[in-house]
Amino acid sequence: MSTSLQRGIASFIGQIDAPMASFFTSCVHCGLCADACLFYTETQDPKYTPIHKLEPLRRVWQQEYTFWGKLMKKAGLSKPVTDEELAEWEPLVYDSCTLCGRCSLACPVGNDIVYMVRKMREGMVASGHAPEGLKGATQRAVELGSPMGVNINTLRAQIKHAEKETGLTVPLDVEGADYMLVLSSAEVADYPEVISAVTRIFQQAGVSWTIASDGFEGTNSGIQIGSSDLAAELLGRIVRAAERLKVKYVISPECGHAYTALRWEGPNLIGRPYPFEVVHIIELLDQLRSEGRLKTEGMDETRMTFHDPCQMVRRGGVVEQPRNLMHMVAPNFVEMPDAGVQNWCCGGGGGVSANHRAEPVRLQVFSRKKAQLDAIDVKTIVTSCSNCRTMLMDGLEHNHMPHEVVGLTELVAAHLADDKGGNTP
Amino acid sequence: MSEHETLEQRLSEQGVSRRAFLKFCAALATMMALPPSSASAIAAALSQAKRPSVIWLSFQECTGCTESLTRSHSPTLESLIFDMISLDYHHTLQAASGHAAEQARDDAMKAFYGKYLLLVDGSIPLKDGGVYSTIAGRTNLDMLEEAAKGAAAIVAVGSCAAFGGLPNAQPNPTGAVAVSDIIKDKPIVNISGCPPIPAVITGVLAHYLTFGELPALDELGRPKAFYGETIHDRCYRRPFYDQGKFAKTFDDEGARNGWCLYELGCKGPTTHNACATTKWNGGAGFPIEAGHGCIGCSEPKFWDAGSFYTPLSAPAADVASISQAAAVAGAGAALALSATDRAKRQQVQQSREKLTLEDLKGN
Amino acid sequence: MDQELLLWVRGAGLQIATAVFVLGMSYRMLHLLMLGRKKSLAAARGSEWAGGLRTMWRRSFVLPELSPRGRFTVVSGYLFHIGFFVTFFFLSQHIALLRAVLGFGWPALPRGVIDIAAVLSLAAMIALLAHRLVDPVKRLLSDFQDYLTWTLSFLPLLTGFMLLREIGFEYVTLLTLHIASVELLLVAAPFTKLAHMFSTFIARWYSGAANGFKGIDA
Amino acid sequence: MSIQDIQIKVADAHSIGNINAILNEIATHLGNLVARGDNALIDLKSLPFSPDEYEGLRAMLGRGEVTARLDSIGDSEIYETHFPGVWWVTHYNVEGDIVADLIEIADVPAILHSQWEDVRTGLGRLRNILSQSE
Repeated sequence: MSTSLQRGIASFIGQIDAPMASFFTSCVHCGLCADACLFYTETQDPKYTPIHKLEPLRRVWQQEYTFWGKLMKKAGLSKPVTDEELAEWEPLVYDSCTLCGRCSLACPVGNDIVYMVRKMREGMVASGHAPEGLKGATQRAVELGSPMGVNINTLRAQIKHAEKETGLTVPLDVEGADYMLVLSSAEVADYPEVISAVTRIFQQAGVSWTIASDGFEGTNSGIQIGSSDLAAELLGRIVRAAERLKVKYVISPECGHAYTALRWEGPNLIGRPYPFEVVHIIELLDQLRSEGRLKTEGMDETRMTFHDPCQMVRRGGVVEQPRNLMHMVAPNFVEMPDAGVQNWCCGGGGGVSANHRAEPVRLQVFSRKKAQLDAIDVKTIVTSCSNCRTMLMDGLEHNHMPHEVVGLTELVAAHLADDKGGNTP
Repeated sequence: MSEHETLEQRLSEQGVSRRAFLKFCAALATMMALPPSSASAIAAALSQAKRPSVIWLSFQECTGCTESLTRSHSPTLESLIFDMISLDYHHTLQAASGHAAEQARDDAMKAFYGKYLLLVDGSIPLKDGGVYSTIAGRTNLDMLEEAAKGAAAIVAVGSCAAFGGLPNAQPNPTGAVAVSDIIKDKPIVNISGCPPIPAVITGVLAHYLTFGELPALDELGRPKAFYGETIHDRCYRRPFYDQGKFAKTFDDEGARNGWCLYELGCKGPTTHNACATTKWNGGAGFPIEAGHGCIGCSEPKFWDAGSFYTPLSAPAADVASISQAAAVAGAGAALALSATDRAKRQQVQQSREKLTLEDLKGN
Repeated sequence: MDQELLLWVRGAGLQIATAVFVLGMSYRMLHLLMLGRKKSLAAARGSEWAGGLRTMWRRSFVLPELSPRGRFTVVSGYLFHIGFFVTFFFLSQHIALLRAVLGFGWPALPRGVIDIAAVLSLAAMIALLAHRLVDPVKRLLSDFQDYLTWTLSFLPLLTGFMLLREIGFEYVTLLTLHIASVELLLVAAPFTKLAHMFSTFIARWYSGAANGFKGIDA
Repeated sequence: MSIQDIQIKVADAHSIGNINAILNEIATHLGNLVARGDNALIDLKSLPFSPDEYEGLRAMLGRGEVTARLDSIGDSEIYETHFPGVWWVTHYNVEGDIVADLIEIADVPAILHSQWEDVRTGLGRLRNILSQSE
């Protein structure tokens, strides 16, 4: 069976639940969500209004779940959703939505708009209207184990490198460890320093941990393309590894959507609660800090700011922890405007970074981040999401901005007490 | 007294001076609710006025209207007017009775055919052939139709004759209707009220005999001069309404302060009558001055318009219990229909095939 | 037959309208809730109820940084809603109505306050309509229902305002029109987006519960 | 409980606002009288008054220099108020009930003028007397 309009509509019908019905019932078309969406604010194109991106789904709700809608449908008076419409909506749902969830906080009637976009993508992919870039990434993730094509051999090479750099052992497949570290392929491929950083921090804090050779990839393209089936398949690898190694905790990496997939969607994807807990690496580091197990020395006098990754902060609830860590080492830490749960997206979340077609609009809307950065005079941008990190670097380069982008874990590791092994990244 | 004699002639015969006549005209203007400056026009018209014959029929009524008229507190002026009309039949007031009375009516109807004024009080029962009210063995309907034929105009005195009134109130056991429901081919003046203001009755008669025609009427057939404005429009408590100052009970501070009685059910805003200015009992006052709201007696269906003590803004029917029933019905419908919707969703979810990589590649 | 029409709208008409409103609303809201949602199997970090209740309340006030068009919508929206609520719940005549239906009442606000609220509300509604016609975002979003519900909400305010001053028509006519316009609003409310008068709080609860579950203070 | 226990108080007539309305109307008419010599009549029975407002108006207008009585199918009392040109004309019937209650704005109320018909009748009567006495 291949993708089809019928399959897409059926998926829409299957997705609609009480929250969505309450959201669609409540929308009064006030248009305030537009102001919360950087794709609208930076382009001023009304088609990017968040609630508008859901129009086909709304029509299905109306025709299938409302009294008059059903009556109109029976009488043949309603306009069914067409394949052409879904094709027209594909760029709106995928290219110009990073699932950042800012609109969900802006809606005066309380509509969780991004919750519905996530659900709408289920029907979009089932109807065959998903971007090629995301399809490719998903395919690579399922077939090769990572959307970027990173495999266990790449990881082994990076582990070897880290062990050489730190003089410590990076535990691999250690059964009975307390924590299992999951990484994102971007970290393995582009920011391997994080492996050294975590190794040194855990060494100092005395954390019992491991990496699983068959479950190290946290990135979940299935979530981004909107297929719970494929997301479950990818996530299942981590769960199986964690269960095999009998760990108590799984550490979500510095990757926003990995956190969402692992922490919030995971148990629902596999249909049962986990036998372990999921913590974000930043949550864990802050916990170690508060327990006095994470000690730093020296300060970095550079003026720096923190970019909140949407999935970790606004959609994940890890808000104060990164700031606590920032204050340990950065006396000149300044917040950018709208910092915290209201921060603006890097522009590349929710699969946009993997969707080449979206690149022009993504770079266009980076102007919002640029304006935020222009408002504060900083040299370094710290973040805790490797995708944000890449997107920030891309946007900065595109705008000829001189800022440096650093991962928070590495920044902390660079100031570990009694440990001179690392360099300031 | 000749029917061709004018009022002015009659007055001067009685030794009434011109100045007294002017005073009389000023009083008439007040009575007819005409501008005081029209007194001279009244004087001019009266010098031409003739004495009309009047037949008064009482049907399904309580005699309150007649009481109201005869208890009127300006007898001298009324007597002047009644001197001016020839009341040839009124079965309550006339001395004659029995066959003599009926004979008087027949005679008047013959003598003044096409010219007499027909006054009616009381409603006319139609149910069961009209047996619920008969006079001398004849139904009210029969008598009205006969008398109306030769009438120049009809004056329906009181809310019963004008709109059906109390006998017409639900469930209307006698099938009572108003004069205008039966007679369609004669000019009819409705002088509504339960009872109507006596000065309004005499005012209309004065107008007819002064100008020889009926006064200007509103869409319910009531003389505009008296029913053109609402009690509320002319109420001395109106400023309190505008300030939002309302008595909440009949004995609270607001009531003692003479505040607006709207919330105690006053129907003044929707009731057209002259009580607030003409007043009752020789100008002594009107219900609102006595601290009670208007009950709206000069409007159609006033008896069925909910409680006299229900504010106009409140429902005239029980809304609370119907709402409770509706809430239960709505909940029932929701349970039933949501079950089918959930079943549909479940069916869709169960028949769903897993999305595979092949599906992705296939497109 | 204005009187009989008035009697009808105060009696049977009101009964029908209220019944449709209550039946429709209880159907709509319960049906919506009965669609249910899957309980999350993830470990909760916070309380759904705390988050849900917090958002039900807070979303009435907290708004992010806004553009000029957003500010216009928010300010006019507040004026309209507050004006509507103040006139509906605090005009003495309305309290008399509610007391008759509910069995209890509360003190009224002075007429001057009501007048200001009504005028501001009317002005805000006109501004919102104009904005809907010129703002590109709202124009794109708007459909027939948006204009229908605007009209249905505007008429009671307008006729009520006219009634208090007896502008244009007689009291009987204005009162009839006013009550009739409210009845239209009542009948339409459950089946249009006017249902947001209740569903908003359900939407906010679900939204806030999702955040509360995750321990997000939003 | 006696009647004294029932708390009845007279509302402040001026607070209601009807008096001001009529005073304004009188002022307008009086202005017209001064400017163009126009006479005017206000029918007090057509105006909404509470009893105390009515008394309030009476007190407000006061009494001026002229008072006249008319004895013609009942009494009439005509007096100039404290404001010259503003007359209070009250007609009673023989029973003493008020049948017309007017404010007249004029130099002399119309009813006080001798009527030509009456003058002629009077002249006739006078001549009659003279002719009889001759």
